[in-house]
Amino acid sequence: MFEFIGKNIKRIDAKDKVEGKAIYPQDIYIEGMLYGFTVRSKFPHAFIKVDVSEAEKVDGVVKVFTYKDVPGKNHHGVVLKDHEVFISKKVKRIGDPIAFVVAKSKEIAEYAASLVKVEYDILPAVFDPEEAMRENSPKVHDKDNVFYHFKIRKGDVEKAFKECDVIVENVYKVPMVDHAFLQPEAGVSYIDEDGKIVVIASTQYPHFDQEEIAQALGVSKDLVKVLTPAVGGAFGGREDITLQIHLAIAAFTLKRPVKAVYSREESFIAHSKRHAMKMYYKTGATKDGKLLALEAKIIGDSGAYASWSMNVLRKAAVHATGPYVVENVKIDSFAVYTNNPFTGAMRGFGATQVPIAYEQQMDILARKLGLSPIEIRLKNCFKEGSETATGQILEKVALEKCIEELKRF
Amino acid sequence: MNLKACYRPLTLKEALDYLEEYKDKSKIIAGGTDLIIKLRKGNINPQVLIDISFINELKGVLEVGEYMEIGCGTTFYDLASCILLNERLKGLKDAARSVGSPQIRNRGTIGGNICNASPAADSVVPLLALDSILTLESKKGKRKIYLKDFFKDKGKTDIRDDEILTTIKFKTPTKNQGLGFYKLGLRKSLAISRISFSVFLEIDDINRIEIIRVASGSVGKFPMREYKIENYLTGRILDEDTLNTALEILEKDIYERLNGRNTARFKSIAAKGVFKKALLKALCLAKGGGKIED
Amino acid sequence: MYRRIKKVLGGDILKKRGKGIGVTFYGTGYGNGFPDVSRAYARLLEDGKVEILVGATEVGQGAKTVMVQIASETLNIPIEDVILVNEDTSKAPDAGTAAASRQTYNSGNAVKIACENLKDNILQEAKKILNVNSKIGLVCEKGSVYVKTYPSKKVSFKEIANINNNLKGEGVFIAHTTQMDENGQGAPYWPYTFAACAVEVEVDTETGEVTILRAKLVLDVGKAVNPTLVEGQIDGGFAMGVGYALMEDVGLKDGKMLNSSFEKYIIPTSLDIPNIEKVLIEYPEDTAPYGAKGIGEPVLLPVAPAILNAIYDAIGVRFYEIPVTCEKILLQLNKG
Amino acid sequence: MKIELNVNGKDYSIEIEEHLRLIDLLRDKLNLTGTKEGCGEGECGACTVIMDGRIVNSCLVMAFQAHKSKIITIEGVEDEDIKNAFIEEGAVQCGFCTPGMILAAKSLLDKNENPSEQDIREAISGNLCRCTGYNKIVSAIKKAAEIKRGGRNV
Repeated sequence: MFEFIGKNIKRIDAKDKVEGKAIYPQDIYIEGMLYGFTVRSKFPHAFIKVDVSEAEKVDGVVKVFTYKDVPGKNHHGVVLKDHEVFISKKVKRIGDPIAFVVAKSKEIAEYAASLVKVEYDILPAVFDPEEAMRENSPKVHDKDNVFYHFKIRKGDVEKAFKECDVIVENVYKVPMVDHAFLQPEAGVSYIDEDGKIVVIASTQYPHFDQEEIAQALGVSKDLVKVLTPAVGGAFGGREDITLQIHLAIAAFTLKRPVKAVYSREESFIAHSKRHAMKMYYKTGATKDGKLLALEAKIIGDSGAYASWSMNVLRKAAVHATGPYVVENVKIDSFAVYTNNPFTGAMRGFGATQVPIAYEQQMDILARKLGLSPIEIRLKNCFKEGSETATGQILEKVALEKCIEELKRF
Repeated sequence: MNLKACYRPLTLKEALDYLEEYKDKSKIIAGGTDLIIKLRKGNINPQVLIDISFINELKGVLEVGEYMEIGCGTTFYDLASCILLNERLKGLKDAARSVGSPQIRNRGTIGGNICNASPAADSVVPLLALDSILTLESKKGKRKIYLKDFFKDKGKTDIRDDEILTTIKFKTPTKNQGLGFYKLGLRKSLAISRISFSVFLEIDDINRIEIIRVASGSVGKFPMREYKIENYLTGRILDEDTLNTALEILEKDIYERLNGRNTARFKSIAAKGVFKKALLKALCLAKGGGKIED
Repeated sequence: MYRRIKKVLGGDILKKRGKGIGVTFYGTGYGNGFPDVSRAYARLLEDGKVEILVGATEVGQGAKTVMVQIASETLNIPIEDVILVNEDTSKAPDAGTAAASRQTYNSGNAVKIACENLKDNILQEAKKILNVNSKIGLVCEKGSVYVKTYPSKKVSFKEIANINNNLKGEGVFIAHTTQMDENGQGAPYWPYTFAACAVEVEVDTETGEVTILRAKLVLDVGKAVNPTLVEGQIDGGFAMGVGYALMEDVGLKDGKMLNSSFEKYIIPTSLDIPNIEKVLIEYPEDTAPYGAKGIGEPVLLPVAPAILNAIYDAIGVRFYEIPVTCEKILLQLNKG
Repeated sequence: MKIELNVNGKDYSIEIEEHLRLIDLLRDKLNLTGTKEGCGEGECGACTVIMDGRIVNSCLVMAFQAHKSKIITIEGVEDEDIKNAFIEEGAVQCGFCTPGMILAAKSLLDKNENPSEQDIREAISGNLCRCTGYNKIVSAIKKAAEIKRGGRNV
């Protein structure tokens, strides 16, 4: 028996939260701090030229940062370093950060941002991943837009489909959606008494941010300290860097505290999205309802940057059969660059999209076979010792129990 | 934002003085639930705000003879909970209750909803079905205008820049009459109307429609009366065939109105369902002695 | 007559009800052999309390509370005696990201190991202080160590800390997964968490409106560290699933998001969500801290498909594209 | 311009800029940062405060409009029953919507000591929450009402 495990211990952060005392980054005010506002791309694909001179003349503007002002590496990214801190030559999506205006007040910063001149030399853009897969499509990163292809091959699907009594084939589509956490991104950066660059931000992974900030500043990791006060929801949307590096560069360069708070709209534009996917599914079963073969092609729209796309499309493929034993499986998943908003982690991470397909396939099959939705699932579901599509042997599987529970609904 | 001054007049006279002085340089603010968003987005850029939310004479509901008169500064919350408005006016209360959220209903006013002239203005639709009359006042005097004639285009009304909408009035429904409202939103609260209908109905003992006024929201540039269906139904006995013909008329009319827009087909179909629900409510109120038996 | 008109006008007969289920699984962690490492330190403080340093972010999911419960359990000390430090990269060690439903499992394991190591060091010190010949007969309870067969022979954590102020424990946990081969064969994730969901919906065939009438969600949790927190995840995941199935889409047009505000990007409100019957199936996972698996993402996965299957059951229309808005429903019902 | 108002029982006479909203006044000038800004357009309710007895979105009230008003923010909520119920029922996750939720709950319970579940859901229907799915917030408010009634059913 446990003393503390399994007990409804009151959340230890709840008291501060119900009293309004929990501190989120936007709640931090430091005497003499400056405010930053981000200038973002208005076009999805274009070469740019930036002129900040008018903005810098505005009374109260301290400095306008562009790629030229990045002390270290002008890049970041959770897997591939394909994001630029500030765009140097080419914007690849609407919302790409171009400049960061730092001023004495947020109103001045926002006003001056409107005076940053960006000249766009518009390029042909691509928004549909399947179009982006074609050879002659516009290239988002000057290379093949398909940057990840993951395969699962198990058994012999061609042969198995011939043995199926029922085959169901459909195409499913899911859109990009947003985490819509309630707290828009906000952060404060300053240099502390030990000379460390402190970044206070709502993030899911402070140690990774620390590394990325240090790289962009060109300093050792130990010189950067990331503090994570209360975080107002994340759901994967705070995996990628948004304002952390901008703030750190500004504070590091100006030696003054700098704060930035995104509006809801900027929050939508700045962070990743859940992958839109197109899922081609073909599922076959015998007349007694046993799944024999499954073939799926899953195309994920990565948008302008890779973020976690490889991992997301891999997870989608691994979960593409659903929690069912299928001996013959052929799955291909692709991550494709487009000039759409970039997609990354969001609750479920690829395993959220595929059930829209595989669970509807199960119901369609059940109906054709005259089985109830519960029956067909119990017949095929993973059990102790089952083998997954990747050949993994499962132990400790409580799935049957879960499904049985649904009989009492 | 380019605001130079904000005023809080306590009387209508005072407010009209400010308005006379600043005219198009100023904007009237009451609840502010729409105006502040426009201000911050830069859609409007007044130098002066005249806040009429402190003027008591513009708030509340009055019974004046056979009319009900609503002050433009009456909030949706006050409207929804007003005991002077009888059950036959449930459609108006339902509309007020369907606006935004409790927070919005506590601030937003009926006058603001009308003057914004948004196609999706929830409370305007039942007021149209009630054939309401607006009173507009300026330093020069008062004038009256039917609500149905008030809207000129999306976001545009007949109000002059020295005028304030002061009251909205309509005849109190009586025996055999009822007002229904239904709104189709994308969720059950904080919903912007995809489409809404209100029906004012007077029906006699043999189900002959004596009077019917139908108004719609979100199927045109502004909330409007649906005359075609009104004309068809007036004087007819409400039975299955009549209803089906009426629905066909409505569907066709709305489809033509929205032709070219990608929502045309959806809205013309949805309009039938939403109209029927509003009609059913109006019918229940008219027939059920002012009560809806849910 | 009146009644017949009412019937013509519809009402409840035009509302169709249907039930649907969704069953899903989810593999925890980065996976595919990627070094998925969580680190934690435990330290005995001067006042006898224990400091846990772990860089697991509290994003609202309850990581702080869960880490403290695991530490309390392992050291058998009250919740108040655990001081958690997770907000500062210069103090707390890297515990990986607060994602992939990995904190309870991965960092929970790291905290548990750190506390076990600290406990071992505390017992070692207590052995000396109490002058006994082995740690074996010693019991850790409520911030003290005593001899099981002779309980009055006892020393508190505070007294131990005053004698040795350098008692620590480190915990490192690396999730075991393999990299898959060119045929996608291997053991890419561990553990897997299962979930099953049933919903009943009502579809208004005249307006296309969908109402979720009731729902049930069954979750394989391994062991619930804190059932209230698990239930909170279920409720939240359910709501997100409702949004995914029925409402949400950023609305892309030529790379531009049309729905980049809360006015246009619609998420469920309190009136869109029913109460949910929740069933937690406890079947402890051997490699997990006290058997507890990650559940933050698994709770979401079966919800949207269950709703889609319920809509089909209600109106006989299959939707291959989400979100299933009133518009899509009406157009499908009026096809041809 | 100058306005006078009472916030959490304290009188203020304060010089403000015309363009200031009530939320800016509370957060930037009075340091009452418990009031959160989630969207700036009245769609999320995170900025909810009680103004003269009714909940409003403080992002949709101009500061000058709050002249002579009585404002209660989360810092001024003395009602421990509601706060405790939120903690005990698990109604708090990320916490960003929590202050607004508590003010909506307080406003409801101030008027209705025995609200139905529907009343409660209506009362918080202007407050978005992305974490909790609302159910535990609803049960917390139900529980707070019970405690206030001393377990009585009215």
